[in-house]
Amino acid sequence: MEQFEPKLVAFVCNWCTYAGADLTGTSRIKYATNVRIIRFPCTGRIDFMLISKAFANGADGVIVSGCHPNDCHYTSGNFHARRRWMSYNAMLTFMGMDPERIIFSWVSAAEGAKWADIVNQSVDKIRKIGPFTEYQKLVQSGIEEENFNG
Amino acid sequence: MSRIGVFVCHCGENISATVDVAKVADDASRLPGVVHSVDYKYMCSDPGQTLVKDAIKEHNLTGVVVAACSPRMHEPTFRKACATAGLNPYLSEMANVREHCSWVHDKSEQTTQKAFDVVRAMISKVSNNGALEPIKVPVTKRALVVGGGVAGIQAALDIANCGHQVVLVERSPSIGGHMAQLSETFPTLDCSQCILTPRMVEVAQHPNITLYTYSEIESVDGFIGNFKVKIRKKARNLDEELCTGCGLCTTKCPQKKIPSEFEQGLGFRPAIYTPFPQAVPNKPIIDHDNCTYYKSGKCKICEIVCPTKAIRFEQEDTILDIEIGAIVLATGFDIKRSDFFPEYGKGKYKDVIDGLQFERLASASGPTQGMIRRPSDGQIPKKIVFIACAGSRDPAKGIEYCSKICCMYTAKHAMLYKHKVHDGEAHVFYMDIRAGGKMYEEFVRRAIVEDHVNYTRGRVSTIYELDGKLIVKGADTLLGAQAVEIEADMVVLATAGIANEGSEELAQKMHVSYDQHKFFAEAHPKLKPVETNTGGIFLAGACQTTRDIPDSVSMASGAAVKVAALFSSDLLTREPIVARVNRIPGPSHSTCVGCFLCQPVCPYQAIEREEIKDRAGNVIKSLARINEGLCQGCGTCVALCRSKSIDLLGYTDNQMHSEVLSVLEEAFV
Amino acid sequence: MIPEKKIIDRVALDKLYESLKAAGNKMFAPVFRNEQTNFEYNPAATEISYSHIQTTQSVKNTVFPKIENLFRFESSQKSVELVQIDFTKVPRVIVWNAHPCDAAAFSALDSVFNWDYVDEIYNARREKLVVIGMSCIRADENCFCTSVDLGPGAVKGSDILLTPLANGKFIAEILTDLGKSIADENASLFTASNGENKEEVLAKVEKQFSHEKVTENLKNGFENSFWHEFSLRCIGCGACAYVCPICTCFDIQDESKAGKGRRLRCWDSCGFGMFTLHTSGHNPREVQSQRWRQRLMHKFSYQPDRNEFIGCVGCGRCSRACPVDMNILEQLVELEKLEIAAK
Amino acid sequence: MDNLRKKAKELLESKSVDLVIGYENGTNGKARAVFIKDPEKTGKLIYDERCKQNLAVYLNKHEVKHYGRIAIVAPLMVMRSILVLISECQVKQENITVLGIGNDGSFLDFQSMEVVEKYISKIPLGNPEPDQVIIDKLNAMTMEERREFWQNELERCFKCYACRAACPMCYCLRCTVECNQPQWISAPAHPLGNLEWHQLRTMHLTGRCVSCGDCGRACPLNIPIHLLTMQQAEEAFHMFGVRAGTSMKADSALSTYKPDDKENFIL
Amino acid sequence: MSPSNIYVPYLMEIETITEEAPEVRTFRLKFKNQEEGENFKFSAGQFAEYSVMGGGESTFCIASAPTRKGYLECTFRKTGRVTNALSKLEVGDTVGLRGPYGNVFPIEEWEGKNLLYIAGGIALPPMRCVIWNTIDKREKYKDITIVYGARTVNDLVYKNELKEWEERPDINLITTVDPGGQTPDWKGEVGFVPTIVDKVAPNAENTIAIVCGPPIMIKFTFPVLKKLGFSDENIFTTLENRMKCGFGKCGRCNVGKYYVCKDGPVFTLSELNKMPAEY
Repeated sequence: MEQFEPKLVAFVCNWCTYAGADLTGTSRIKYATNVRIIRFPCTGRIDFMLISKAFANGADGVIVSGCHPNDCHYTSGNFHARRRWMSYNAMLTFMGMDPERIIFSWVSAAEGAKWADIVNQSVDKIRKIGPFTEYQKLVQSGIEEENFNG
Repeated sequence: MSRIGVFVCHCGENISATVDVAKVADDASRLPGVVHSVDYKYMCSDPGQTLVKDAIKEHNLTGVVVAACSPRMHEPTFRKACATAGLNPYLSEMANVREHCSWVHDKSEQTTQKAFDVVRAMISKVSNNGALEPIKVPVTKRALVVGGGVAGIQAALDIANCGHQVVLVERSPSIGGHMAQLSETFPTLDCSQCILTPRMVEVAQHPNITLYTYSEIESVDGFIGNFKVKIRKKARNLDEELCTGCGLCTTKCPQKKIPSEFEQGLGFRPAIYTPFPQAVPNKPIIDHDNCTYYKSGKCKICEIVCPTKAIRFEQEDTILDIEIGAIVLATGFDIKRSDFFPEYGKGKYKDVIDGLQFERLASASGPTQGMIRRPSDGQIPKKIVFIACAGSRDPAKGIEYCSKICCMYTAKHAMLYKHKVHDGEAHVFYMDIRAGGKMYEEFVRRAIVEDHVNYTRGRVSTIYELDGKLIVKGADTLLGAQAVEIEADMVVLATAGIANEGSEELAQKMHVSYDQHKFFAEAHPKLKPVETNTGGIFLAGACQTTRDIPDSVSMASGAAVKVAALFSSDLLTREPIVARVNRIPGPSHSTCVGCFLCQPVCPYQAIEREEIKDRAGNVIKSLARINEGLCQGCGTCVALCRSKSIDLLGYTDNQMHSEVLSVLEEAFV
Repeated sequence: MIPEKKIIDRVALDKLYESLKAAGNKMFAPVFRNEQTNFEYNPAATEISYSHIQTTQSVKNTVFPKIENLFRFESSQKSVELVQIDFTKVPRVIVWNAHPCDAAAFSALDSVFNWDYVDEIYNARREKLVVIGMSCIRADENCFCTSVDLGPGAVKGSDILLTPLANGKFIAEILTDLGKSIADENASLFTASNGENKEEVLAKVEKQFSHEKVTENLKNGFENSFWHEFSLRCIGCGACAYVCPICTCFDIQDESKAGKGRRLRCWDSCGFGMFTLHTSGHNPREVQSQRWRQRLMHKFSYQPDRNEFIGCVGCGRCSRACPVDMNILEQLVELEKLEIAAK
Repeated sequence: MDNLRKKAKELLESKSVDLVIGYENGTNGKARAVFIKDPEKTGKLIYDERCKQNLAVYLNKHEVKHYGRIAIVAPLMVMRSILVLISECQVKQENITVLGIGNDGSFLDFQSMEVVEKYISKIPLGNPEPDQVIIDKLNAMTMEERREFWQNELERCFKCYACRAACPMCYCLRCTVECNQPQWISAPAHPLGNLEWHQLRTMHLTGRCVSCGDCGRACPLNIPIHLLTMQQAEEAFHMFGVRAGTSMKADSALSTYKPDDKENFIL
Repeated sequence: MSPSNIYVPYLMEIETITEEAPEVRTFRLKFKNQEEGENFKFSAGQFAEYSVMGGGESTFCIASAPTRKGYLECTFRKTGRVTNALSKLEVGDTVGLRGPYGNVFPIEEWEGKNLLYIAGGIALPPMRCVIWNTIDKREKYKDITIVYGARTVNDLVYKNELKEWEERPDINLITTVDPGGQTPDWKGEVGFVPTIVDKVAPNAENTIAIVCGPPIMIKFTFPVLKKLGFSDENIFTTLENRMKCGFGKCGRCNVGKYYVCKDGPVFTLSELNKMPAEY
């Protein structure tokens, strides 16, 4: 059987992780191709609904990454984001959605190697967990079954 | 559909080696809304940019996606190109297919697929972009320079000489910094104080410079052009207007045996003191910890002797609120002290000293009037061992970086010693000599050749005291790691330069980033060495990394020019990446319900209350409004707003949402 | 056709159910689950509830699903393809054990979906619908079918109406050709009637108001202070509309991904503040009292006026579902009492 | 109850308030909200264990707000809701008189909102026990079981938004579900749309839910959605030490932070 | 092919796009299926449901006249989700169209009468259809007067047609902009529409007035017309309630017992007077 290749979306802040991922590039450190990076000005801008939209649209995992505490370009965006993620994690857990599919990390502009590690680890992890079929099933189900007009 | 042009860059072979750029461009041409899609060797080159400009005109493009390097590199380039061709620059986006794709993946279908996905996402984003106009804000033409060392002095003078107001804030009682402590300077061996003090006086007398010594930054709010700074002016316990600087109080003070900070603990000062005779301002302060009056409630001799009755024991700190347009950080550096090294006695051997202490010993105005005497017994040492790289370039125990100045000052120290103690022996242990600089290598050669300083390449493993001598055990690595043992009278450690105490705290107050060693971080290591990531805050001197005087001074002048450039216009143009509260027709006016939970999340206090009134002047609704001058565009309020009433221009909900959807449009692996 | 009366016992009834189900019909029968009774598709005969007074939700979703896929589309760069859905392929649905109010509601739905423009999708489903009704032998204080010209044993809308007798057997009134064909196909399960009278067992539901009077009062009561006073409590949710067997307000929504998608018709409610909001910010029904008025007016004034039917079957579901006790019966009784002069 | 009626009457007679919101006997043995302008009608007011609706929801209602100064019969959850609404600038402190009801059902005469704050500070504020028991049970399940549980529950939702309408904290003019640029939440009531809606509601109430349980009671389909927000209320307390509705200051869990918030889940 | 249903739109191709004013565009649409186009009949005053696949449906009037064959036109301002999606479309792209729905202006009954058209802002499009319809049968009507106002000169739509009407001797066109909205070279009137109508004081004798515009304009224009002697039966307007289906099912456009989508959108003032104020 062919190996499952997960789809990951990374929500990263412009000042730390995006720059860190740039550094990964300039350092020519290789990592898995399974991730697509989306640039935000700050982790504080990352709406939990975007994460949920990513899952609804077929992502198997989501990486969220920004500046280390105290290093936020905007001072406190990452602190607010951290609380949001804690709450989101708690909610997902309670609803029986595996919060393991969301990987939160701090990657600074200087941590090009760490970014590569985070991506590779995350891809490995999601590969093991498998496709997010529970969620993707929700997307498919509902109308046709109930209406008998598939 | 929108009319979008896609431009895929080969970046020579940087991208095309692993990404099938032709395929990306071809696939992109079939996406909805794309009317033009090409690939080209170097998009950022002149002909490359011309391709973009021509296409904008020819195809009447409503959006441009350049798939090339990181937007952090060339976003401004392509925005400018769009603007020249008549397209609003914010209708262009870059797809990062180099740093985030071609450089981090091997050549494969997946790599090409990833590049295409990223391009598709940006096409989707750009079709939701709106034309934005840069924001203009007024500039307060007053600069704040933090730190009164040579860098701060230079920056302050340069800015002041451009005709702008400068506020210079120094933490210690006098400006001058480390340079004021130095004896002579390399490679010219001219007297440090002789060249510095005139500049210090110039600062004090400059009509455009307001000097606050013995003062610290309390807080910084606002943004480029419009900072609001609170300065804590600590109580000197002195009416500075009345004090003439006669010094009578300092001579009469009964407390005389307090180790002097300026003398690096090698000399003494009274409880009411000026740090050194040439101090600027030449007004004493009272050291509460050591003053008899503050300790016991009695004494007040200084008050009694003061001819102008200037002493004020009850004086309290004052807080000054100052509006500032730009800030230069020149807070300097510190060095590791000899007590850092367990193998060298961890500070318990009095005659193992650090470089700054040696400077004071060698200084004509120092505690020994320039005679090199051992701190332990005042004897003139006959044999001194200088150890370079003490703590530097030592990832295991010290710091990994090279402190850069030590090779030079060690050579200088050895040379000064030889000049003063002609029969003395000077030994230098070094790892290798780094003497890059005008006349630097020659200087070191002179020490070795003319002044017969013994240079030994190798590490000193241990120092211990035996019969009044310091036994220095090391190895000569040029002689096959042969053990070397020297009985020295004194050891001088060229200890590592480190970030100044409190720099982390200051960086947080200033919202500037700092590196792992707590030195302030420049915006770009090559192209923006004096800027920080925070607009309007610049760096000068050793607060960014240890550097010597000429470097510090040139950096200070560089920062001063940046400030002057900022002050050259009355209005400042800012990126229009700001949050905005939506407005809709009445009777709702906005979907904002005015819960104001966004207010505490804003790091810039940019969220204000707006009141909508009816014709009779009654408030019908309160809602949030973003002050675009203060907003820096982090978007934290946007993600917090439950009713989605705030959006961030440039990163709108529509843009981000469509980007997320579009990046996941195809199974991408 | 002339209605026939037969008798069926409980065992035979279950057999009838199973045989209809086995024949490929989608059975829609009430089941008690999550502390309430609701219709479900194809439950086992043993799961079916016969003891409930009223299900929480109505059976309108058999013909007016909460989400209806109207058609699919696929768009690429320059072309759009519409993919139609073959509604002739929807299976036959048998609503089993529907109370007379629910059965009667279908005729009101018929009016809504067929006045003027004909809704083919509704009709495709309606044509495949069979209603096996069940007279009510119990009612509660929310039931008021008799006040809207129906009753616990009303035959309107049922193809076969069952009435449970004290002896455990059921009277089966075969009311339509469709009903007759089902009864004929399963003739062995029925026995002849012995003149049993259903009136004896039916629940007693007293007539509480005259709907004619209500309609008349409403005609002139548009600006009455009644609306403000009686709707202060209303919190503007859509519970009443969603459980109502006749409420048919809907929204049309697109759902698509990467150019492929579908256009959907989804339930909506006139009680929602956004329902009538114009893009200009103007809202003809700005406050809840206006929206509540719309709901009652629509049922008891506009529909009788336009289409000659009452938009209410007295099932009482809205009163039961309402989280804040907006009791429709109470309000209708009050409305009847209003003395409003004709303009 | 007499004290309550007396006080309500006094307030209306002295014109200190324009409207009293309380409970009255409704239809079919239910208790329901009543709005009294006439002092003579204060005799309608009741308070007993049937009075569960969170009356604070009416403080946001356009037509009710219109009356001006309002006295409101307020058991604990209503008091807490009022504090949240004051902290979120939805209700003016000076317009509200709290006719307090103690946990034992007795009438509490509060002189000011500050006294209400003080009263609340002395009361344990966890979730109602029966709900917490179910929450604990759910938490003891495996992830898989919990997912199954919620999937079954939420699938039924037909998006009547009674949960939203019943909640005093859901007062937005335009709810995110009604926002269609972009369409954040799938509008139709299919499993995905339902999940998205309930996730959204839960997140938006994190740190703001006062555990009154009215959303769950309002649900015509008996979906225990109140457990979602109640669990989050408990989580917010454990993670951030914040309980909603304890003060008039705007310090809800998600609009503040501490530099040392726990972050062991972050790489 | 399975049977069609009323919710399935005709597919239309955008033939031309005209920028009328800031954020206001006119699409000229032609049927992709020619046969459908030939069978499509409509009359002045009717509306249709326009849609973008994936972007949703929205209601606008048909802005072109039934006398102009071969195409349909619609004019819309970019305000909501659907109009945003529409405004991203380019020539050649596909739009869905359902309709025509609603009632019509009784232009045959108006024959032999004077016509007074009064429109404000983006409400000229709903009237354009009937204006052209009557102009194309010019000989059947007596005086035709058009009073059209917008906030600013820039906001006036159909600038080319305004020019054409202005140049025609058989049409009396009066354009106006709100005070402050004029440009230095503006030759029209300055003032709000009701004021200008009052000033122009058209003869009410044997005249039909057709009024269309924002609620506030309509509210102030009716009394002026009454003052001038127009009877309620001779004042026409079109309502723009929110609609989803367009054919009397979805429940949005109810004004009392009336369905704006079926009984309207064209109403006379006397009819409006009988309706509750819910529009």
